[in-house]
Amino acid sequence: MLKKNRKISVAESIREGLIMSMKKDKNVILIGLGVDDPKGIFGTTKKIDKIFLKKKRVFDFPTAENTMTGIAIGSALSGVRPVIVHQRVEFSLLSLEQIINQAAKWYFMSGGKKSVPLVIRLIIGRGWGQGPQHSQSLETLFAHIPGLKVVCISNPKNAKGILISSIEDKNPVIIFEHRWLHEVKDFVPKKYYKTKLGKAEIIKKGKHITLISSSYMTMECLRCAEILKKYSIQVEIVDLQSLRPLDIKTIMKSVRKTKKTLVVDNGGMMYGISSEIISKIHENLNPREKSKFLIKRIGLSDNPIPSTRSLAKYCYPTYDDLVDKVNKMLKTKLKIKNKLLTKNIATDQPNLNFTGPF
Amino acid sequence: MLKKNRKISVAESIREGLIMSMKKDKNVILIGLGVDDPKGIFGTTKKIDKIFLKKKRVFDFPTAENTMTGIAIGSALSGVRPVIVHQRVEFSLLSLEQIINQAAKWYFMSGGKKSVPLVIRLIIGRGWGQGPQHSQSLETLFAHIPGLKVVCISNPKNAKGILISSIEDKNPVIIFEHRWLHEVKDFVPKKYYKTKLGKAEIIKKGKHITLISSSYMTMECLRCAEILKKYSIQVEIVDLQSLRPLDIKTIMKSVRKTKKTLVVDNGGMMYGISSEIISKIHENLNPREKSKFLIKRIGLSDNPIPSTRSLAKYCYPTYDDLVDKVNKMLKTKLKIKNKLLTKNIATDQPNLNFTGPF
Amino acid sequence: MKIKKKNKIKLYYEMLRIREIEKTIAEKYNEWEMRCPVHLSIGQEAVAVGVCQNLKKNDEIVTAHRCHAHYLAKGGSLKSMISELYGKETGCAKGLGGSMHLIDLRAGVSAAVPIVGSTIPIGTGIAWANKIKKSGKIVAIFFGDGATEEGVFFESLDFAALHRLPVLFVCENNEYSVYSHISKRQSKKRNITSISESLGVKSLKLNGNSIEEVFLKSKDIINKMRKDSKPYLIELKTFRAVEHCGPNNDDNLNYRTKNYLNYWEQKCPISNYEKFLKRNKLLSNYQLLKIKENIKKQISSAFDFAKKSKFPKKKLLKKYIYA
Amino acid sequence: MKIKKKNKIKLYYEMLRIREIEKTIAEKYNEWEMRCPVHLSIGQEAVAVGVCQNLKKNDEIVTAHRCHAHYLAKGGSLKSMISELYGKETGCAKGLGGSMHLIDLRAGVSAAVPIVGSTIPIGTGIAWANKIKKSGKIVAIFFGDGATEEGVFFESLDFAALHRLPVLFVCENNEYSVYSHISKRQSKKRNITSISESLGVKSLKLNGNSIEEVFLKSKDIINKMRKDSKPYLIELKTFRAVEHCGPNNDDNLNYRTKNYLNYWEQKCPISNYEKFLKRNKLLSNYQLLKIKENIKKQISSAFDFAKKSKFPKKKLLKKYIYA
Ligand SMILES: Cc1ncc(C[n+]2csc(CCOP(=O)(O)OP(=O)(O)O)c2C)c(N)n1
Ligand SMILES: Cc1ncc(C[n+]2csc(CCOP(=O)(O)OP(=O)(O)O)c2C)c(N)n1
Ligand SMILES: [Mg+2]
Ligand SMILES: [Mg+2]
Repeated sequence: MLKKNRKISVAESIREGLIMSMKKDKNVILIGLGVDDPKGIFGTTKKIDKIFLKKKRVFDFPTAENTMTGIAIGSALSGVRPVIVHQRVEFSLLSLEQIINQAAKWYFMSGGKKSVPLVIRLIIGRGWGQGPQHSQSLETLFAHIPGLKVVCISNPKNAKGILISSIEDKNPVIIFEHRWLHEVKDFVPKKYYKTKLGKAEIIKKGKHITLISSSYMTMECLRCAEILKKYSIQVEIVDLQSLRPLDIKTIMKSVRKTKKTLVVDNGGMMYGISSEIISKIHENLNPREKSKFLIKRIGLSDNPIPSTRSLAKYCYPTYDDLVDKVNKMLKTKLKIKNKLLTKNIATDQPNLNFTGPF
Repeated sequence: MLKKNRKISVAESIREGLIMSMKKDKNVILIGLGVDDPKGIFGTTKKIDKIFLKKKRVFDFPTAENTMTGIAIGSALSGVRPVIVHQRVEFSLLSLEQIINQAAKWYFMSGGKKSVPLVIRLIIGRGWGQGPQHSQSLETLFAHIPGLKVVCISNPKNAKGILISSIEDKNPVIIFEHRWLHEVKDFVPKKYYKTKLGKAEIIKKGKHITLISSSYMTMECLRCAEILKKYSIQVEIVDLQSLRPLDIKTIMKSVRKTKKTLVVDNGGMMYGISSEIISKIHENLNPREKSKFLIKRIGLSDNPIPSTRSLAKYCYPTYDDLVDKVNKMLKTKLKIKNKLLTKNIATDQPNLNFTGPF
Repeated sequence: MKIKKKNKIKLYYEMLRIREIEKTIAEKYNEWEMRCPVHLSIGQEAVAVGVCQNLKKNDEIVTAHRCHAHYLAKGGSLKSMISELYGKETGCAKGLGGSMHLIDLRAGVSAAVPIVGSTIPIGTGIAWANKIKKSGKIVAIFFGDGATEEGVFFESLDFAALHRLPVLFVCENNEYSVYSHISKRQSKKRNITSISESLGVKSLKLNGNSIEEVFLKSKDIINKMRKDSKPYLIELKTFRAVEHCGPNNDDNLNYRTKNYLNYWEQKCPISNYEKFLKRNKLLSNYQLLKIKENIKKQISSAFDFAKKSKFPKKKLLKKYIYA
Repeated sequence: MKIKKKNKIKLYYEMLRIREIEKTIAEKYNEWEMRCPVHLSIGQEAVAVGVCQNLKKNDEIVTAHRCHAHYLAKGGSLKSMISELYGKETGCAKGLGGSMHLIDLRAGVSAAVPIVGSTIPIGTGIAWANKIKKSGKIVAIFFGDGATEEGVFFESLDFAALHRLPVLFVCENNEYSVYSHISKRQSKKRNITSISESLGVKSLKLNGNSIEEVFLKSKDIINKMRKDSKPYLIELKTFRAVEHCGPNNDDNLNYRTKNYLNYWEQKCPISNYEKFLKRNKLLSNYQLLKIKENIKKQISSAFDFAKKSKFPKKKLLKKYIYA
């Protein structure tokens, strides 16, 4: 296996997953504004149209998100396997009627006659002053709806696996993709492989505290763990991967193991991801455990995200904040020089190479 | 005061609130499909157009929900106070882009220059075989968004008060109105009065257990309490009234008083109202309390609502189910003839007079 | 083009059958056993029949809340439909959908949903798949005048024109959206066929109450579509004879004037065609009797079937959430 | 109609001012102090100026992501705009909005938002309020060719026609939506002005790079609107000279052909008008020098102001969530 691994970015991994899926199943098509343009959706679809030249399979679209979704649903009912991508989750709000009323319920309301195998990739924006309408998370708007599957990519490896599994799935699957993950690199197998939908993954084992998170926030958790390791604090990280269905078994295993849990929400906490996680944990603990276990949460501040970087930086918890919070929860009173990891990246840049605009 | 009360229905109470608001502030207008038709939105807007004949203030609308919302936002920016009504919450999904990206954030993204005083009444359908697309709840889709206020009517008295407060509010307010409450009657003051937004209300005092709920489910809680009273069980009921902001103070007061709490969700529980309530309670209890307090939830089953009444009845918890659950939580092992209250109303009818269709 | 006698009778029969079925639904609705909203097509049968008679079995249709006529005209199973209205497990959607979610894949009835306008892009997507897969099938999308106010209507025509999709947009203009007359909702200068043309979709206005006009003109268009694989739109003026939703007449509400009602009553597509056929000796009283008997038998056996069928079992509730 | 010499100079001055401001933004963008996406209007100035010169101060405009030119042409404060781009508390939205959320209520710049099409209904709603309140104001809504693909575009025209609202829809057709040419998105038979007419809104195609044509024709229309209070649409062909988003030229990406670029470069509204004015002795070199000096001074003082301004304090984050 090792030989067949190489370090590639999340964007490259998604692209590879798309190409492999399209080669495997000729019914898979790619739809979205800009899927065939020079930038290719942050590189994730770059030149895929060139690879599949004979029969057109990559479709740019008019700016008509609601109809785009309806058309994808219709085509999915007739044997096509469409993958939609929106460059910002906000654009998909125009299509929630089709997603929630139609796609999510089609299998049910047709009495099991037809399901809608549709993948919708939603990109969460952040940074570079994009402001209130280009930086929301909004996962729970989808995760609340029975009939949808809702999953979150958090690294190069699961990017490809989740994408492939979603395309093979017979149901509408919403994939959340954080803009700040696209350039993150790691080892990714070359082969065609799946990451089971509905499973959380313990991506780091540890015994002192559990961090539960998803999407980009899992990166911050990893950084937090790296710092704390130097102080002999072993952090366990549960990467949710799937918000619906929710893998409560894996969550509870880790919660029970460390007895201290910090839920790290990738969005606003009110009626957010962390609300459901904490409720579920609460429901699963017995009274004795309840008094001994420590369960906390942290997440985005409860306001629209401003454009100015001078304020946007207060909205997102960083690994610094996580370290502080863990420090408090464990009562370790460590004096930590968090700066260890920051290579002086500005708070509105995903990485050093990035100099806007999106 | 008593003299000035009379028993009227929720629908009449809403209508009265609308008329009074329109008389008080000539900028208030009413918008929606069918607001001026013979049925007048289940009676809530009936003949209001006739009352305000001189200057047109009641506007039927083309079937164009997204633009309707944008137009209302625009008019609100220019001093009009629009009240929109959708006969089913599902239709409003077409307008979530305008509600979430625009209305909710306008005050923020204009740097405080303009807010959007807009009221959107969303009616939750239920029963008479309306099926998957006319019977969702979906409160948390809105309650998750900072910048919105989200409130729920649960009885004739707060119907008028909440409506008047919402219209006077300078922000976008989403009012949830359950179809099965429209015909429910009770005393309502004749005067112009407000029900403070953001406050929960303890609508029944009791010492053995707290039920926390909202919207129609509060009715079922009341019925449950009525039954249990005969068995000397005193139920306290917290009617949330507001989902955003959430009145955690009132919630915690009751939770601490009875030490046993059942959260009754008006919708699906996954990433639902109950998720946030339970998380907030959890965050507010200290470890000692956690082991002693019993906190549970109940809500709609996690699936689309079928048309056939033979299955729809399994989706909604009734007061029977609440009684059972309380019985279990209190370990009272009462043998209760729940039938006490049911006047043989079918499970798909809000009341005896109702014989469909909507 | 001329219509053969046999086909004329068939057109009449199909319309009458739909009418009689819906009349029976209306009659029996008050037994409170069909406990779901019903939007009857009484008065509008010529559109459904005239168009669908030109479609092949594996051509597809999608429709909206007012879907009974389209479902039946396309050949959807009567028994499954009535059972669906009764909420039984033998229903076309196993009782999960109700009257507004009729479906019969074998007959090419691909979808009906009650969110106004929402099947327009879905139908367009089916047509797109047909084009991609070169299936040669035609899709007809039925919708009302109200649905043409939804953004998805325009967006879908746009897409169909851009990709030259074999889809027929059928706008059944009964001038009302619930109680609202079209003049309250659309500018007098608005014109549905011009809209269509301006977006790049050829279109035609038809008399929706003349079965022969609907049949012949849509035959023309559908024949063209089979060759050139291009989208078309037809707008058919017609009249809804009973209330928007439910089994009754609601003329007492006076939202439609006496004049208006009188005008349209004289335009009933079925009684006029019956007169025409009789006048031209194409239909004898005896034949008519036979037809009516036949229809009656179908209806009563469908209702018997539905009534005798079982309600779905509890486990069905969780069976079809995920495939 | 004739344009007075004074007004001709004014038209030229306004265009040049916008061009120079945006060129300075482009220059300074690489200092990485304006850290927000910018969509420059370089090449499209004639539309903004030609229309806005006919609007009164209390008339209103709404616009979209590409809003600098409209904001400036309508009289929005330059200092507040540049400060907004720098994310400072002196910005027109206190730094909360950034380049895509310009607003200046005193100048009648009511809104800009970057969700394509979304300000079209909002602007229509402002016009509706104006009609209800009999304010006599006109609203102009600026949007691109891409925005005409959104359902809200149609729905808003529909509503404006139905209620006869005093709103001017201004479609700036630069043939591109990001990298996508219009032919990839819209049928060749699609026609924006015909769409408008079919919905009941009168409309006109204009050369968006001819400042005098834009000015005179929109003057005509706006004068009519002040009398008859009806909606109009104008479609103006024009050309975006730099990349969709950001400060650079992106011709190296080859999504627009050399021919296309050459063709449009010769149509630059500013250099052509400058030549015209000079040729006709309406503008001397000395005058031009003075104008440029004046503009330069405004710009450098605005950038100084922005740079010297403070970032907003933390408490601002929670100040404007609820009014
Ligand atoms: C998006 C949406 N808005 C509103 C409704 C409520 N509604 C149900 S049927 C109907 C009338 C639609 O009129 P039309 O399209 O002309 O069809 P008709 O009933 O005349 O056949 C309306 C407004 C709905 N179902 N969906
Ligand atoms: C609803 C929505 N979809 C997609 C986008 C991404 N987007 C930003 S600008 C733009 C181009 C719009 O083209 P056009 O309206 O012609 O304006 P132009 O950029 O040419 O001025 C697109 C698609 C968006 N902001 N909003
Ligand atoms: Mg109609
Ligand atoms: Mg453009």
